[in-house]
Amino acid sequence: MKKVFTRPESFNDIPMHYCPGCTHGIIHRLVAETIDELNMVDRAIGVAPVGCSVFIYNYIDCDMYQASHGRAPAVATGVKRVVPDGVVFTYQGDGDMAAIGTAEIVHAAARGENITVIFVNNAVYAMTGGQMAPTTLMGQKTTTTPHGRESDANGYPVKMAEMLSTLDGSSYISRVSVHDPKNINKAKKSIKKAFEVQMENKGFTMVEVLSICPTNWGLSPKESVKWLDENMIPYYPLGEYKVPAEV
Amino acid sequence: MKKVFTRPESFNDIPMHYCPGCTHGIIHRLVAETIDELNMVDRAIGVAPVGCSVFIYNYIDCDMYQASHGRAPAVATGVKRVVPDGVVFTYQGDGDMAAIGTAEIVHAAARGENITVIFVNNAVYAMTGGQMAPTTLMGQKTTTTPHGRESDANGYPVKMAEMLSTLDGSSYISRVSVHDPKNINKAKKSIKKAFEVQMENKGFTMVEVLSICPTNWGLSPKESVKWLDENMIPYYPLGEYKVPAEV
Amino acid sequence: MARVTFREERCKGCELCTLVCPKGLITMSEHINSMGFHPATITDMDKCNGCALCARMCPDLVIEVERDEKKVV
Amino acid sequence: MARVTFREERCKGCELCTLVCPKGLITMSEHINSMGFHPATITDMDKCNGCALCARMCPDLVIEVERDEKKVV
Amino acid sequence: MFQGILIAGFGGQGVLSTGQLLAYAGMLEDKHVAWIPSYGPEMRGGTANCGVTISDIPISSPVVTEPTVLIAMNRPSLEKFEPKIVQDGIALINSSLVDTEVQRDDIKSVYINANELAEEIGNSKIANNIILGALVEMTGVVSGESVVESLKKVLPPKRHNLIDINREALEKGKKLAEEARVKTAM
Amino acid sequence: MFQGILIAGFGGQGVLSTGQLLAYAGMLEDKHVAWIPSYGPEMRGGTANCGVTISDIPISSPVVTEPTVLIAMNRPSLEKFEPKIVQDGIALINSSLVDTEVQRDDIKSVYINANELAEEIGNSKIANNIILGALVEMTGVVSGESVVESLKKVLPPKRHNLIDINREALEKGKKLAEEARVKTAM
Amino acid sequence: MRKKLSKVLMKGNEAIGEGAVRAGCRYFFGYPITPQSELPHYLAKRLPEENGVYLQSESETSAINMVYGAAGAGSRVMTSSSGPGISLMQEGISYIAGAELPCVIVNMMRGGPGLGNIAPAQSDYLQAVKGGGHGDYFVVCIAPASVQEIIDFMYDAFDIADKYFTPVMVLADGILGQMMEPVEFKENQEMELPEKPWAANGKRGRESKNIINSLYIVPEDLEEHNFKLKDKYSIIEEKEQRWEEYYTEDAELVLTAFGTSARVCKAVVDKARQEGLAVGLIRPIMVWPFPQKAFDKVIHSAKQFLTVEMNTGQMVEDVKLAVAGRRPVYFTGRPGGMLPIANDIFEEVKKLMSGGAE
Amino acid sequence: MRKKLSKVLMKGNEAIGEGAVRAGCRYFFGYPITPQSELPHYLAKRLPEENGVYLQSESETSAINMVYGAAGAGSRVMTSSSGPGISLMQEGISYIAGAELPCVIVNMMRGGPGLGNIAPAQSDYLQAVKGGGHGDYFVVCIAPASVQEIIDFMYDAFDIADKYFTPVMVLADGILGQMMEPVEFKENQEMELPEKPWAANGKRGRESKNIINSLYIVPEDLEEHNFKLKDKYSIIEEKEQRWEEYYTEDAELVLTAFGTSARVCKAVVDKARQEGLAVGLIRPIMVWPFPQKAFDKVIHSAKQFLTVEMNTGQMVEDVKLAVAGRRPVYFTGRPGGMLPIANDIFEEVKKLMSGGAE
Ligand SMILES: Cc1ncc(C[n+]2csc(CCOP(=O)(O)OP(=O)(O)O)c2C)c(N)n1
Ligand SMILES: Cc1ncc(C[n+]2csc(CCOP(=O)(O)OP(=O)(O)O)c2C)c(N)n1
Ligand code: SF4
Ligand code: SF4
Ligand code: SF4
Ligand code: SF4
Repeated sequence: MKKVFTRPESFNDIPMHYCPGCTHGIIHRLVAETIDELNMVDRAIGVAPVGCSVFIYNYIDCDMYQASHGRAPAVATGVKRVVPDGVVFTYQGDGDMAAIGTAEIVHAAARGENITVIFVNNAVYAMTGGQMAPTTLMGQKTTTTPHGRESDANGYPVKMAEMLSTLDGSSYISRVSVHDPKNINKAKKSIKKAFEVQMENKGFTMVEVLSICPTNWGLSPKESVKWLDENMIPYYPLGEYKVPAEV
Repeated sequence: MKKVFTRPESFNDIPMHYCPGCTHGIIHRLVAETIDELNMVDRAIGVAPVGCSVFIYNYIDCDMYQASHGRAPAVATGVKRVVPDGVVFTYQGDGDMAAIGTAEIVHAAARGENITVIFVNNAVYAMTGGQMAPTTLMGQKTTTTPHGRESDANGYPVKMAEMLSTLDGSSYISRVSVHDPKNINKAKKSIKKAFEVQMENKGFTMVEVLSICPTNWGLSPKESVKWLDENMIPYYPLGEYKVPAEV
Repeated sequence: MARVTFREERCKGCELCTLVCPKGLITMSEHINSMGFHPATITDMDKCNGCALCARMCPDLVIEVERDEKKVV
Repeated sequence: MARVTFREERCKGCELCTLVCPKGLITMSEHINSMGFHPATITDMDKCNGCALCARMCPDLVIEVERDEKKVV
Repeated sequence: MFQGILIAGFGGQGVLSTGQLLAYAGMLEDKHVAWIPSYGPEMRGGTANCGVTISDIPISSPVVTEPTVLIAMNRPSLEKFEPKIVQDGIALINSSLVDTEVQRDDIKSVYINANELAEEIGNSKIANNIILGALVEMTGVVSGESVVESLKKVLPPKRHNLIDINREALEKGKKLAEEARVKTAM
Repeated sequence: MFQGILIAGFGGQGVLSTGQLLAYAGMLEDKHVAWIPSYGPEMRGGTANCGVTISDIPISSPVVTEPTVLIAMNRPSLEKFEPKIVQDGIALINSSLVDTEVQRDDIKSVYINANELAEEIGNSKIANNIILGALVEMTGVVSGESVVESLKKVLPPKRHNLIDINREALEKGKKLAEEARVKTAM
Repeated sequence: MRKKLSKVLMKGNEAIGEGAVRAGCRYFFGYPITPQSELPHYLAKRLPEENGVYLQSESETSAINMVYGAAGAGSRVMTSSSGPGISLMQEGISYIAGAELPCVIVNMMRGGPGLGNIAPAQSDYLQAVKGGGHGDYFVVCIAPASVQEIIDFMYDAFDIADKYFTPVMVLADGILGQMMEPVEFKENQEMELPEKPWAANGKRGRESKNIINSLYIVPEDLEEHNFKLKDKYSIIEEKEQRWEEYYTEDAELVLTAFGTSARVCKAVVDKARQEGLAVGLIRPIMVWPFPQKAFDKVIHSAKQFLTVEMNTGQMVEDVKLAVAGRRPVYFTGRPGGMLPIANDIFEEVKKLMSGGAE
Repeated sequence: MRKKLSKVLMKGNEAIGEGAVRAGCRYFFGYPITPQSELPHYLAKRLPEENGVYLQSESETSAINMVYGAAGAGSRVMTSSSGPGISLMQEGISYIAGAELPCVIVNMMRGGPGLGNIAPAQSDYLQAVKGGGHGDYFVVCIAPASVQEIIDFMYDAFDIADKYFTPVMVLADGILGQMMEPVEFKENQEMELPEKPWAANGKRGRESKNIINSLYIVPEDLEEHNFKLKDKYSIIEEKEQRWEEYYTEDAELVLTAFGTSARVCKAVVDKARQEGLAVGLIRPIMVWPFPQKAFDKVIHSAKQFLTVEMNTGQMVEDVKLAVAGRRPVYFTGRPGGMLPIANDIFEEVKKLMSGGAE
């Protein structure tokens, strides 16, 4: 018999610290699969955020940095400028990238920095206990929006893929989800494409991945994938927002 | 005879520190005229940036703050939350707002903060000696792009009006210029509209004003207005980018 | 012919795999593993077609799937 | 009838007003003011129609414009 | 009277709230109390523990580095904290999840298969309170009534229906402790 | 030999580059030199000044707080720095822009209407160098040739056509100083 | 306001929130970080009940600048963070100090440097008391050691901030934020908050406008401002030293510790006294201004000093400055989120008292 | 490389740039600020000539994190700023110290706090040497006093950074950046830069991956890391103290000053010696580690110390710690962008020497 599914080679065989059902694990795996398929584990250099996924540096078997909160794109820029033939990626949550790291991501994109950003949007600050994120949906209850997010107090959710697409330096921008196998496949393709665009030096690439956080959503993992499907996707439409000319 | 043009009442009668021909002076005056016309000098609260226009706090005769570099929207937010019936505005340069202050402006807009931002885009960091700004045009020579801005090294100019318009919290966004009397009139109208929208609590408002910097452009003021017309306007199209429903 | 293997000690009992198996073959065990979770398991291996949807859905790489060569599409 | 007055000591000699006067009435003085600039001045006040474009263009509020009431549009 | 109690296990096992319950009971009895938690970065499944100090006199240091009582809800907790228990201290072990034994013989050890017992009683979430019942019985640090009283304060009104089953759990623990005949005189 | 020279005026008057020229000339003569600028936040039109120290021995402090020579290119500069000049020091005043007089009588003062003279020579930008010529003549801190030599180094080649007119300016200043017969012996 | 409870079991982080609300604070701007998250959670619920504003900013940098705005507008306002976030606030704190605005900043310290970890520590002492930001300024710095003290000191924090126009930092180790202890609240008096005629909240008929500013472009002016600040700091140093003495009257060995370390040291003193050793404790309650007076007071009997911290040695410098070479000063500490253990310190104490140090 | 010039008149800011390039620095990330702008201007031209990278970041926060990335990738890298910008870098500096990465950070100091002004000052001493960021760490801190020293010290700065895996700060007052002095360059040897097998620049066949990190989630691990850092700092304190002595052998009054203040103090010493007064100067070249040894050396003759700074009194604390109560330590300073005036200090000196202090 032939293995039709097994752990990617560049994905270390250690238990992950995530909560049961947390889809960070799936997204990690997709990155590792891409590294395998593009045969670039020797050139890949990853930058971990501060957030639940901070320990990604332990899980993926390439050189890694742990960046300060929100600054992964700046760290990646420093790395890429020194190692122009490296394949440099960041992996960031929505607190990390869409809040404290707004300036860094906007300007990495504006510079057309040749890096790939995997942006995990789970609509909360998970690691610190489920506070409102910039991506939290209207009406969503979090530990800092006990009565649900209201526009008067907290404004409106930020659509990063849409916003970064307005910048001339961004090259490939998409939004995908990993709440079911079909979408996982699409997510994989998009992540791979982003890396390929980077390897052709076509500029800044980002894949926004909708992800669940059962723990802070106060739902079971099964309920969570449903919630994502029914609530997040309508506000955060999936698809490719920007594609370079000939890819 | 009747005075058809004189100093606005809310504009202090002291000499300004700007270079000959610098259009910061014109933009200041338009804000002061608006304050007069809307009869709000008692409610107006301004926030000065760090940049050539830092001393605006001396020139306009309402309560003022001097904010740290780039953080005027955060300061304005603090003020507005405490003084909800105040008419709060920031006045910021392109280094201040489009570089170091990117996160603050994006999130003030995303929150739909009821403030008015006067964003002076002169395509350089003027006060510190003419370095490249995020808004510097491709090919433009500055003290830090001695051979002209190149996309490989420095990426692409940021279009703030366009970018902030993608956010659900922004309400009125326009781009105007002050390089000739016709445009000055339009700029005035737009600034007034922005304040009016704020006073109706309709959310975040911003007017981007194209402005000249003869000193750091290395041109005479006369050459500068021409350069703005011929080079900046094509890249930064003038107009209203976002208008709330019934204004 | 296909085979799914569960690395029981890694399973966190999230049940996502049960959601996606087109044949509804996966259930949660009665017993708990060393982490205190009820691990997933397959009820009727014969019915499994090796589609690997379960494995692709599992966030913790608990599941490996093998399949007869000829069946590969 | 209109009158423009220049507050000479405030003029920085940028010449922007000369650019916008539809009648080309404004020129720069020979002499320098206390800041070391050649201040702007009006050559032929009679021709001035009080449009105030110069004043609106001046970044330093050097210029005040008055006009006969009846001419007000 | 002074007890420094350490309750340790996985995150999600409820060790923190069990400790709070105990501290609350101490406060109701007008004792001096302090509760200090410690946990890893994981939201679920990591290690978590808390120290509860209950004393008749003001508490100098609220930090429980040398517990008089350890409740070990899983194996790593027992391994990590067994050496720190004071002489003649007590180890209460959730044998449902701990398959090893205490090494020291200068402490008293009681094994309770709390998870199975809890499911027997009818709610897997009350495992901790079975062990808490044993602790109360063995140490007398607070009375069983105070614990029940605290439950009323700690649980939101709509969950007061759970009080009875919790009381049952505490009783069960108490009985087990009696049976184990290891009541400390204090 | 030690001179601490302060050159002060509006920004944009070229006081900083005049100071640099002087420092450069000192360096060419293998003297110890230091140049320190000071200016306000304005890019144009604010106040600006620089201190130039030229000495035969290593310079302890390069900061010119008590100048031996002051060049005042505008009125505020004279008002601000006149009191700081050392006894028997020199004040060189650009009388084109300064309409007041020096108050102290323990210093030597020379007035030069540099702007007008410069326009006479044919380039308003060389006003500073007229005054510099006077300074060189009065102090001998460097030779006139060194200043011209420095010009060649400081100006980019394509502007070497300006050297002659600058030389003329320096000569003019020298002559004025001679006429004023206030040459200091040094 | 909530009804008065005789005694409540409360987390330190929540006590900060409740204490602040009772001290008249109605505005909180902050960004989440462990180990202080219960504070924003608490205030997100609590402040709207009092018509106050809880606003989660996009970063700590932004939070401190919102505080600048809200403080300038005349409100009682607070922010809170831990190590990395406090570092990001340094520019803003410097501006607040420069503009002389009152506000309260909480640092619930964790392990550092860098991301470090989320365990309790006292690793930011030097940053807090020596001016982590640029320029000549100090921040008044209160270090509570129990949940009850947190409640009590929040009043003082806001009062001192208003009195001296200065940012006040509440410097606590993560344990204090996380721990629960019973607290009692004072009867809820109507607060009389000070008038703030300097606030920039709209002229509204005022003769002249108010400007909130830290820019003094003319060096002479900034020098004057710096000297004025320095005079203010001297007054604070004179008037606001605060400390607790614990068995110091006859102490030959004086322990010095703040916050949770001081709690542990109290246990050590208890133990030492039981064994007849003349050991005492100076617990700085204010760590800036540092309680110089406490040291001058004990120097007659004290033969040596031992500073105990949850770091690799920071406050010990201030102890040395206070002792000024008159007696030897020793240090022991546990950094990285580890806690000093009473028994270990006691061993150290015994060694020192038997003349066995270093 | 450029052709060797015997002597060049150079601005301090440009000298930093040229010195860095000659020391093998090929990467600069920074954000404009007065009074250091000539440095980025210079490097924007100069680095591309050497196939290096000059990148203007969107902020100082971003700049220091780019430095983190570039340093982690094994390059010699530098950033530069002044007061407010350095404050914004504190979190990043703490991360760099925690991850033990080598880099050079320039602080061209100006007046503070807040926006302060752009005039030269020494207002960030405490921030620089006491750890302005969070957590237990120190930054090696060099304080040049002339343009020639800048050139010479840039080599040392990068070498020390690489040797000890630590950020090194060049701490200068704005005057040093703005002033021009003639400088000589050493013959341009081929630099032998150290190997960096730990760099995270792609595995490329390496057995195991490299991780750049400052997170130690287990307190025991972070404690070990903290102690390891502390040991490193002790070694640096032992080995890298550096100072200049100026007429100290028999000095009864010892001035202490760094940077431009020290230049002014030299003039004071000259004057005093001319008048037969036994005055000397200790000029710390490294301000961290502080030159304790220099003070132990002069203590036999020194009767008193006078610290002179361009601030309201910062380094004076370190002088007091070094003198440890053995002699009185006095302070005089001009903050806000004002310069200490040789004559004023000399008056102070005369007063002190005639026993008239305070
Ligand atoms: C400067 C700084 N501020 C705040 C924190 C605390 N913090 C850690 S993770 C996090 C947010 C994580 O949320 P997100 O980026 O959405 O990732 P997630 O945990 O949801 O995957 C925060 C605020 C920090 N470590 N550093
Ligand atoms: C934190 C910080 N970084 C940098 C500076 C220096 N600085 C002052 S003004 C300025 C840029 C000004 O440019 P811009 O905002 O475009 O305004 P302009 O001067 O062109 O009107 C900078 C970088 C500062 N004061 N504070
Ligand atoms: S808290 Fe949420 S995001 Fe974090 S590991 Fe758990 S489920 Fe995943
Ligand atoms: S430098 Fe430019 S922006 Fe600044 S005052 Fe001068 S012309 Fe205006
Ligand atoms: S491989 Fe496919 S059929 Fe088999 S268990 Fe998994 S999901 Fe079900
Ligand atoms: S998806 Fe994975 S972790 Fe979740 S229950 Fe299935 S096998 Fe277990």
